[in-house]
Amino acid sequence: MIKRPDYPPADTQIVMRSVLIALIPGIIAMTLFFGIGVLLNLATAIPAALAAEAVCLGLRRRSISPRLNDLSAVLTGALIALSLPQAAPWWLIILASTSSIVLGKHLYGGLGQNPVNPAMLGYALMLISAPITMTTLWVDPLVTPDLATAWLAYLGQSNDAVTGATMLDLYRTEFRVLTAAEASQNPLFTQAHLGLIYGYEWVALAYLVGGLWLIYQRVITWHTPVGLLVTLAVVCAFFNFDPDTATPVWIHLTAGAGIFAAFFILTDPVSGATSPKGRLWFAIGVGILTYLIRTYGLYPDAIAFAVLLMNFAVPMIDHYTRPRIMGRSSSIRGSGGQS
Amino acid sequence: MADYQIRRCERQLEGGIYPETHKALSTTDSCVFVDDPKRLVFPIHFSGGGPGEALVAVGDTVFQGTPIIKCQSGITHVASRSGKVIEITDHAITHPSATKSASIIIEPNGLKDQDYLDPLVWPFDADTLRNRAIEAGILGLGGAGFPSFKKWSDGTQTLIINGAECEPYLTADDTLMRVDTHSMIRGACMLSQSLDIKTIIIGIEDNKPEALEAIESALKESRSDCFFDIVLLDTKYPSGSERHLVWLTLGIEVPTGSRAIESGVIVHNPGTLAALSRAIDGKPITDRIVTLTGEALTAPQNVIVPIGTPISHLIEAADTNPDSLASIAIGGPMMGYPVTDFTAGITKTTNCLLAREIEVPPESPCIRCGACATVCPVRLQPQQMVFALKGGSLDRAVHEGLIDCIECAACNAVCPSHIPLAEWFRLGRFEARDKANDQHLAAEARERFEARNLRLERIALEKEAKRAARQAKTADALEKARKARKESA
Amino acid sequence: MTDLLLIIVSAALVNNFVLVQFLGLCPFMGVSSRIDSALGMSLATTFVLTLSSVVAYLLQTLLLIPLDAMWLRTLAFIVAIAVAVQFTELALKKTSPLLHSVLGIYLPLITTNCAVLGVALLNTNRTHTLAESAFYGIGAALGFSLVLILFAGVRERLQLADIPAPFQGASIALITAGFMALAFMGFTGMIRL
Amino acid sequence: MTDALWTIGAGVAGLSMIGFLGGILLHYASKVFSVDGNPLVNSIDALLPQTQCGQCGHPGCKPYAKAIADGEPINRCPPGGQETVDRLASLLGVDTLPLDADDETIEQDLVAIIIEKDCIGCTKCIQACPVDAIVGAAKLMHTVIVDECTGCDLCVEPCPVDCIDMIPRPKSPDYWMPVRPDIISSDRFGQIGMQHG
Repeated sequence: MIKRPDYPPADTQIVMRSVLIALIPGIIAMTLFFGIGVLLNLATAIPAALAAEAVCLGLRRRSISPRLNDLSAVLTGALIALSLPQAAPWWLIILASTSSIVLGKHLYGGLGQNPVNPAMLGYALMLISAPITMTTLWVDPLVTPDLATAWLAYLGQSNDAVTGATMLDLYRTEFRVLTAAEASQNPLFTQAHLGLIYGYEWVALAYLVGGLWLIYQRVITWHTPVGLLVTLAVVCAFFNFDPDTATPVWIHLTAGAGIFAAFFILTDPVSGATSPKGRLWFAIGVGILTYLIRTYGLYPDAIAFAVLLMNFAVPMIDHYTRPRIMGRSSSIRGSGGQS
Repeated sequence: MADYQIRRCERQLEGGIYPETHKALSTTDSCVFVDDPKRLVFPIHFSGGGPGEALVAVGDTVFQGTPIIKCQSGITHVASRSGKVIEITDHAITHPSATKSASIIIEPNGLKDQDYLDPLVWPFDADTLRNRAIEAGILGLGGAGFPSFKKWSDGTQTLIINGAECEPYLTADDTLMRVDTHSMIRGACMLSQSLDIKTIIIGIEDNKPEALEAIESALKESRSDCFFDIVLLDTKYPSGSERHLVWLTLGIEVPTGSRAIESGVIVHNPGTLAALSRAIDGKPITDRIVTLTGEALTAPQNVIVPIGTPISHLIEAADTNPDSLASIAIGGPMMGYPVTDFTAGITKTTNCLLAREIEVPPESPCIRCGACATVCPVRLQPQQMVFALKGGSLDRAVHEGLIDCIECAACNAVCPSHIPLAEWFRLGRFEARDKANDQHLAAEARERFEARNLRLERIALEKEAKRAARQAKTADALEKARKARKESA
Repeated sequence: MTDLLLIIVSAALVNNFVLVQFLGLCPFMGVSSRIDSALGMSLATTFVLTLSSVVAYLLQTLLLIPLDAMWLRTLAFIVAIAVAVQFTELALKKTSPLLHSVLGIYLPLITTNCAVLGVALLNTNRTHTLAESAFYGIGAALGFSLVLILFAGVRERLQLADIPAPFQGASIALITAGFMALAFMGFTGMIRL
Repeated sequence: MTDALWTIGAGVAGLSMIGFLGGILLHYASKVFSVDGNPLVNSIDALLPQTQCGQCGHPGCKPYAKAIADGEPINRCPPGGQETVDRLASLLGVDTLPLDADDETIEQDLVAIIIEKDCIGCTKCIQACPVDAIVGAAKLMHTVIVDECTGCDLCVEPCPVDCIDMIPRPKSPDYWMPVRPDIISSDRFGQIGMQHG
């Protein structure tokens, strides 16, 4: 039994490395259910991110190796790779990865300066620019593609046989006209193991394991994941009038990017709120917006937009959640007396 | 026997860190005088108490206790050994500025000639005690060097003895509380009686059981009628900060921009009180306990050192060759500062020389992880402040609470990007202070300018009035003359 | 009631005047470098927008339609808006001279803020009732205020960031505004009115 | 024809009516919200360095503050330096300008000093000093109160014997400023080991 550390990791590189390690269970689960395409995504996005990072640093005449070594670009690349559809073509992955790094990060001055989450910016840009590609190339976990099929998809030849609507999509479209009982006849439910929906919930569980390990390691605090998941659950439960038409709470939590985002996306410290209270508010905001956009908007999974929207609110959140300074009466008052 | 109680502190320090203390390194049961050095260095402006002026000239012979520097605040510094003033020149000093400054160099002659003050006889009032503190050169010996007598005002309810010594490696206060317990208790009692203070709190971290024992036995022997409230604190940095000690022991939050004294509390270092006790007997501050510690020293220990002793002499006293060290930290790993010129002499505020090999990891960009904010004992957001300072906006940093920073450097210790946050904040605080000063001067200049304009206006009006009167007079006279001429014609 | 709420949400978020319809960009870029001035600007614009959408409705129904002078609509609305702006300016000069000076030229420019005229014209185009007009105006104003203040917060942070030299100042602000518009595209299709 | 006339007439009447009503409203508003003076001037004045040096072309800081409030450029104050320009820009919400001054005059904190052996006691400098920082009487030596001198150098010109020099402002002997942490890396801190227990 390894003892829980008393402090967060003492080095930025260790922080990034811990997050990467925590992604591993999720990556394994995704590869098992969604095929080798996941690994292809990673193998494309990470080198692309590193290359973009190096080029940007070189253009700005900054030292390159320390910034590459801190693994922040690797992490951004990994996150964007895991967010993209598993049957995405290579060009989409490279575009998403490089635009994350260049537009999301280096336009603002590099690590630590970006106001928005680079991975989600890259994702949203792709979603707007290539909506069909981004929404139709999700692999159906029931027909996990073999290497050859995955490779064809990677080269841009999409294969309808292996792609299918995601769980959230199903609820927005097909299941809308079905009763809850009819919907539960879907193979994804009938093939559930241990009560977990085939594919989606197993992946969510794997991410949850990694995320809890991050909390245990004090790399992240509980505020963000709890804030997001509880808000999402509460809002869903509150509006979940009709089981036949509304998407159930647990689907909201586990079938989309909910768990993955709660532990790995929202916890990006640079673009998120900075105080514990602020993080809670940030996550609550993302939760509400996610529900609204998922339910009423055009996009099946709304985390990216919700995160971006809340990123823009971060300076305000930071301002209003500043703790009361010792020796001062109110928390938002400006400069005090001179010492 | 004095009344006392020992209690555990019921409050928890918010933020703060648990650094490895390394205190066992230098803890010794005894504490001896070092051999007198070959020369003693007394910076004229940096001995504590503000800029000063030399009271002696080159060639003068001084005794132990002869006043040699008088500061603007009135504090007098004395020669710590008898000898001869051989030089008054710019010399390296023990100060974070790492500059050279005018200093008096004294060569001790090994004689025991003394030039002490007359002992004070009880009863004496607070003013007498205050004058004595000024004459004996008593400053806060904890490190800040704030002139102690300025804290002594009537209407104070509580005296806190700050025996927390939370800074890692340091054991000077611990040693003093063990070997000089009676002086400390006596000084505290004298001060309390002259200021009519009823309660004396001793705040002490629970990693100093020997000191606690010594204090207990000293209190049993003491005949004072003060009540001693001994508060055991968690060993957590920075519980020894004045503000935090006041809050931990009394639950009072000292408001921003004011000192503890304005909340009716005096906080003193044990050494200050021991020195006060001796000053009452007529002996000014000539020596202090200094911790010599760090892994790079062969024989870490606590020693009693004449003020002005060069650092190199102390390194040698710890059986180490000064040439083997590149720099030495004065005052501990958290709040200390580096000195590289070992000819500088220690001052009254030098409590520790720390010699160790340290590796400074390269700084990387802030990722706003907030680790600094969770350990900040004043609940600041250091990541936001340093972002503002690096971005060149002092105003924004001040808005975020820069003025409240106590520069404890707990943020530095946990920063995964190894950013020297506390250094930025110190610089920012200096700049903010300068700016406030400029604004103050500008406001005064405006007042004088406006007063002058009013005056000039008034003078102009007066002149105008006079001129009008004169004109009227002339006109009158002319009229009269004309009339007279007419009449005569 | 639900309709009115939906109108507000639609005008504020889904069809945000600045980020989705790209109206009123001049004050959005001009008065967003500091939060204080952004707050002031949003208050002033909220006031003018609400006032002018109501006044425009009244002009429309009480004056222009009876006189059969709909062709004067744009002209009449601009006069009404100008009066409202002038009134706001006078009031602001008295109550907060500093804010008045901070807003500077952007205050009279509310007159030509296309969002204001846009709201008035869209109201008449959509044959909103009085209440609907007022709520549409408030919604538009809320949306404008929201994005202006959020954007000002982000820009204050950007001023301190280590932005590459070619992108400093207006260019990074425009890029960021673009990303903000991108984020607002998430609301697309939420309410169809 | 009549239709067109009617339309135009209605339009003219309608617009006149709007204009008339608006005019009345604004007339009363201007009465209710009339402002005495300009409080903005004081806010601007507070940011100026109060040297009263006149380098901006105005007789003192307050007149310049008034001029700024009326729209004069904000970069005419050399003693305030770029920092003052930036702060004015921030106060007024305008883009900052580069300081309008020679490079030499920027970033110099000077004070006047009277070479006392040369002073003939003419009082001309005393009259010139805008902030009453020179003391002395006729035929007697004058001296500058260094703490009150704003360094405006208005006293240098009038001196008939050229006995006033501008020198850098003397600092208190214990004045010091920490070094910027990004210039030298301090060895004050290694990583502090943490207790794990």
